[in-house]
Amino acid sequence: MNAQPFFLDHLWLIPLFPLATAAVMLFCGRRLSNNIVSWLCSGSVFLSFIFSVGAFFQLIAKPSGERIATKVLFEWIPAGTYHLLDGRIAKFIADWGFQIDPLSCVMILIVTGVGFLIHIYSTGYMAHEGGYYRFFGYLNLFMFSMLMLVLANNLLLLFVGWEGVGTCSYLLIGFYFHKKSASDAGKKAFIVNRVGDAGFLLGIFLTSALLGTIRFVEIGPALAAGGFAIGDPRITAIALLFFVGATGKSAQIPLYVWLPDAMEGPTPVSALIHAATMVTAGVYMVTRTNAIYQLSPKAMGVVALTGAVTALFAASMGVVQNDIKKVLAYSTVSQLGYMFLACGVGAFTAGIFHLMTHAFFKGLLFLAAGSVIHAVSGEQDMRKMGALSTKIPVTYWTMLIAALAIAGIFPFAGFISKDLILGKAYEKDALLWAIGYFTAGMTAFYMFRLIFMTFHGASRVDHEVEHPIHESPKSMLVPLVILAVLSVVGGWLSWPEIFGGNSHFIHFLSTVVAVPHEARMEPVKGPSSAHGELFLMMLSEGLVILGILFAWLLYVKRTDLPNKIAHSFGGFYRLVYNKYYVDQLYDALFVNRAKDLGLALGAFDRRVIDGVGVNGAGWLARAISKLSMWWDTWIVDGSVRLGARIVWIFSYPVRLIQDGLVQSYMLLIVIGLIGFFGYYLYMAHHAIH
Amino acid sequence: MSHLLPPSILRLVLPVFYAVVIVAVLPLLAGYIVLVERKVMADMQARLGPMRVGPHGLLQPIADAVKLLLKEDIIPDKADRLLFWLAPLVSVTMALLAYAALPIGPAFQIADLNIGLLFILAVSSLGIYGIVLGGWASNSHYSLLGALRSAAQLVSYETAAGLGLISALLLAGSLSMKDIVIAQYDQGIWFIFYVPIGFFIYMVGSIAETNRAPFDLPEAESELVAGYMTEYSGFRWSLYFLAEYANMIIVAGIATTLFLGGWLRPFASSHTALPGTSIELLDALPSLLVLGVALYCFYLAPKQPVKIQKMVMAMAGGLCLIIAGVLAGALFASPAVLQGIHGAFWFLAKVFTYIYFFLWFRFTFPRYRFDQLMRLGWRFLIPLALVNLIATATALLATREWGGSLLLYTLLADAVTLAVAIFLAKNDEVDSAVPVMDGE
Amino acid sequence: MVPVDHYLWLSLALFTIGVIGVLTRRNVIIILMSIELILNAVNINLVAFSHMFGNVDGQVFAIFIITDAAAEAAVGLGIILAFFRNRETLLADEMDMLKW
Amino acid sequence: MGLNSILFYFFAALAVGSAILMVTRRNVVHGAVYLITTLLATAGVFLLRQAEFLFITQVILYVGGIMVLFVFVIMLVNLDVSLLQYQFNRQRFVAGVLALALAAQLFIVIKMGKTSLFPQARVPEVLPKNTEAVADALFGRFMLPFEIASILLLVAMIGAVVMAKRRV
Repeated sequence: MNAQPFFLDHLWLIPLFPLATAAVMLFCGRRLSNNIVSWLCSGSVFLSFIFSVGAFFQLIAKPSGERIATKVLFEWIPAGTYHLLDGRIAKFIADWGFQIDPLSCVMILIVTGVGFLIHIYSTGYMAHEGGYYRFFGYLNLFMFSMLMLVLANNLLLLFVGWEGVGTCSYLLIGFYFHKKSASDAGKKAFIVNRVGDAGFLLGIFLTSALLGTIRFVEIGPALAAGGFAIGDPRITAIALLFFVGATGKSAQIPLYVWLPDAMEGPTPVSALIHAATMVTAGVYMVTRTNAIYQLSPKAMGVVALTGAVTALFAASMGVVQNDIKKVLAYSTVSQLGYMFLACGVGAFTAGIFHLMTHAFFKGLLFLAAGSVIHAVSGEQDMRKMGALSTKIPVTYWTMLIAALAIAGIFPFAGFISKDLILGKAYEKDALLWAIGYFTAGMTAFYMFRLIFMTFHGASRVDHEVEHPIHESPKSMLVPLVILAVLSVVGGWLSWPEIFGGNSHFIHFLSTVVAVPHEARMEPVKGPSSAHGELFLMMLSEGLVILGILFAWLLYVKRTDLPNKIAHSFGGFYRLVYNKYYVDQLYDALFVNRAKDLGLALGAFDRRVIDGVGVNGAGWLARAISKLSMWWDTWIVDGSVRLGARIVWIFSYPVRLIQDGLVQSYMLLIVIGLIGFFGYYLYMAHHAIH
Repeated sequence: MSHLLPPSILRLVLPVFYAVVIVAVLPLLAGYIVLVERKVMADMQARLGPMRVGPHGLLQPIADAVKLLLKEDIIPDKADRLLFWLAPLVSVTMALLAYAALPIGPAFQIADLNIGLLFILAVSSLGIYGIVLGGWASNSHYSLLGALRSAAQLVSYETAAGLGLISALLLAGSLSMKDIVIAQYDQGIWFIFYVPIGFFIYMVGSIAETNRAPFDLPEAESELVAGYMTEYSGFRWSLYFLAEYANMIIVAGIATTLFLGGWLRPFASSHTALPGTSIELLDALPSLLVLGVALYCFYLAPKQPVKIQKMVMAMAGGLCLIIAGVLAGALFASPAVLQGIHGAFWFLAKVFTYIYFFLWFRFTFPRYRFDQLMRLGWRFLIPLALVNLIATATALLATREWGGSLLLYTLLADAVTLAVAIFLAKNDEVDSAVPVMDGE
Repeated sequence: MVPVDHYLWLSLALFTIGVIGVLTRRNVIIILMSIELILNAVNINLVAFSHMFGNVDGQVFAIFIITDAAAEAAVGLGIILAFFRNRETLLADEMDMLKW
Repeated sequence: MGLNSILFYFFAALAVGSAILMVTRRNVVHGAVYLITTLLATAGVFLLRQAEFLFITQVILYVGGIMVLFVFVIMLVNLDVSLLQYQFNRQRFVAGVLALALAAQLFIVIKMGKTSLFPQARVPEVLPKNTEAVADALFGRFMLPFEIASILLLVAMIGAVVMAKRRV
């Protein structure tokens, strides 16, 4: 361990850079000029990026067997020994340690890389916003937490990062805190995440109580040593608890409700936190602990089902949204669903791969959407857009590429990752595949609905914002272009075998996925033949293109159709349009109940505690003090005043002399002098005679 | 003269003679300084100035004096007669008294006190009473305000000016004016080159002490009609006037003695006779200068419009010719005489140069506001003077301890002082409670 | 050659006058000036004796006394100014708040 | 009776006379003027005793500084009503008597001392150059008192500023 190459040995620097600048920003950022702020923050993130790249190369320089490096800074919580559930004695140690392996490596590359691009973008996007330094301070704080999360070498430290990103997401959603909806959204995100985090924390406790360790590297061996059978209920419990946390952080059913509201935050934040990085933390975490999941098929099933349903569900809601960012938000949810589907069917690497590509094109989508909003001066409603393709060409083309990518058109990144997942899903279970397949079609439909409503057709832009429409500054366009390129070629990292590729990426990651002993492996369906795979691809391509054409028909050719359809399916449309009334349901079920509880407690506090306890005591104290007051006034003070009076009487003659007149004092002095001289003269007289 | 009378008598007679000369010449001098002032002002304002009385107004001062003496002498009732009468006398007496210790030449000095400088300072500081009492006695608000301002201003700037002088005193190592000049002769350099900043401070201070523009607030005609002189007229007024100009000459004299080498001519300590003769070029210079003036007068004489003016101009020329003759004659007399006469010439030349600067400032700078004045005095000049003093003392000590050229050390000291000056000028904030009470 | 005691007479006279002034005048400023007078009387003594003993210590003390006089005058007059601003009077026997 | 004596008695008479006037004048400004006269006369006396430096100090500091301050303040606070008030306070008679008594005692003291207390010490005809001598004494043996006096002045200055400020 101690003979690590430079970058691997200095892992801890990667999160340190953003932390440092964040501290600078939050402590004395107010006095810095926007220029300095931009340079500092972007610079620090860029440094982290350089270090990450360095770490990456030094990592793949190693033979694929031991591609893992750990750097422990210090022992963080040495909590001593305790009894495990099965009575064994274990020593609880949570050290402040960093661990890098292909998984973390991919994550930090995504985080720092995309993060850097988004920083650049933000310098342009936030240029005219107040609280510039505050924004970047939070952003860098987020970078720090996210890097801690992905670099942590134990669950507890990961949890620190987990909470950190939660906090930053809260701060950044509520960035325009003077807007009520924004602060509410922030609070909502925070609270909903609390639910998930509670689950996650319980999971951690259970893990340490069951396995006696929380270090990732030791979890696998501990499982093996513990000799847990597949489907062991305790393992399932841990896995499910973890997954509760994951649903909270990465917005899965039932805890997805906060993500759409989170769009109140500035667009770069939506891009970085709520599309590219933070919301994928759940996926990362599940993958990170896949050793546990693989021991519990039930949990895997739950994960897969939740993912698939979420994907479909969210996609259906995305179809009817009119707010450009809301559409993207729901699409994010649905894509995250894909990732969990992948994890659920055991294709963790495919999940991570989709995570990466998704980071590219969804980040791009958000940034492009931000650029559009920027262009039409803050308008977010797609019904007030249209025919922008010629006015802001760069944004248009980049966004089009992103849309193609997410829809999964052939050589784009989205196609490859998504079809990887669908293929695995098909191997596992046809139903899951069907859901994912259908969702892919809907994805294509609503993405191109977005594209067409925004860029094509007749212009529905308001008049006052009509003519100032302009392309965004360079600082915003450059990241767009870079991300566009990435979302084209990003997928080629793991070019499928059937096209003569050899999926490097998958192999690179595969060392992370613990391979259960063959004995325990449950038999999977035979590997689908190349033809089968190709056939699946054709099928999905066909559906995707169909979706695109449908969108074209509805929103370019016959723009009157959508309303007709909406009317004909009135009830269902309203149901979907109101997001299945999930928010109202939650309000009725939890929020209002919580309020009632609070009111009841408040009443109790007022009536019982204040009324009887405090006021009673107060009354008692008053009574006693009255008594002592009387004593003080008449007895104690009385005696004092008596003494004072006596002194006053006796001091009267002295006061006669002290009349406050300077000159009478001087007269007294003179009298004294005369006395002295008289005395001395008398003595001298005697001395002489 | 020395061989006419026995020295014992001479010791008594000569000072009286000098005193008489000074008292006799001073009013004339003052009058002509006024003429020069008006001429310079006119020139700077592209005018001609007095031209009527005498050629180029040469006789203007006499006319003014006559006018002043013939004007009615008014004493406002409700005025405090005793003090009203006393004040101008105090003013002018103190002004004249100061001349007692001023060495106009190596011999031309009434009394060479060994505390001469202090004496002059003391006496000229007594001059305040003339102004203050006069302002109070005339029982008028303008006068009182002028007097108060004057008192505050003088007390404040005496401190700065005195500190400025001390830097030169350190170099001379004596309080006697004569010894100071001789010290400059021995060291072969005027002290202004050692302590330029001290000179600057003293110059500003002296302008303020003589109530000249830009520090002429006590008699700021735009604010207080004529300050403490408002109620005065005729002869008493002219006494004040005389005192003011006498004071100008005094401060100029002090500056000349301490900083500009007194009666010494430039390069006094380097003697190189002209080839063939025993005359030095620089000694010949004065007579040539005056001769030039004389010739110019003769050249102008015929151009005058009126006959009388022709005559007067010619007489002026003749006067200059005589002076030139005397100066030239001194070249061949005994060195003592030469020193005496030329010393007087150089001394007066320097004094008038200094006074010319006064005039120049007056016509160049706008008047200060009172709080600005006080701030300049207390927050800039006095600290600067203190720093300058310490720096100079350090330089002297350094030369005494480690040897080396004093000039070098003093240059260093001046650099330091300059830095401090810049610092002071920079952080001199606007609010200023006028610190009158600590006049000590 | 004036004998020393004449200086003492002089200083005694000035001292007495000063004391009378201090004790009897109502105007605070006059009182202060009388004090200055007393200090002066002392100075005369010092100078006389210093000359008598032929060393300058007495004069040095006199200088110190003058310094004290300066300080006293500055502070005293400052107090008088402040008092005058508040009470509009200069009479010593109206300044009698400092009692009991 | 040489020139010195004449000058001395002249100065003494001037000093005493103007001192009496100073104490008795109704008008404060006149009082100040008479005090100045007294001080100048005293300075003359100093000069007669070869104390030139003290003489000049007296003139510059006392007359040129302190008294200017007095006059200044008098003009600031001058009240015409003060001319109409009683100039002497209630205790004036007893005070005068006591002061004279004190004077009488001192008189006796000097009379007694004249013979016994201080012998007519030898007066060195050639005194050291006064200024240098004073300087040596001041910066030599009396260094510490000198510094203390300077601190006293500083304190007095600050105190005066604080006192005279419009709002403290």
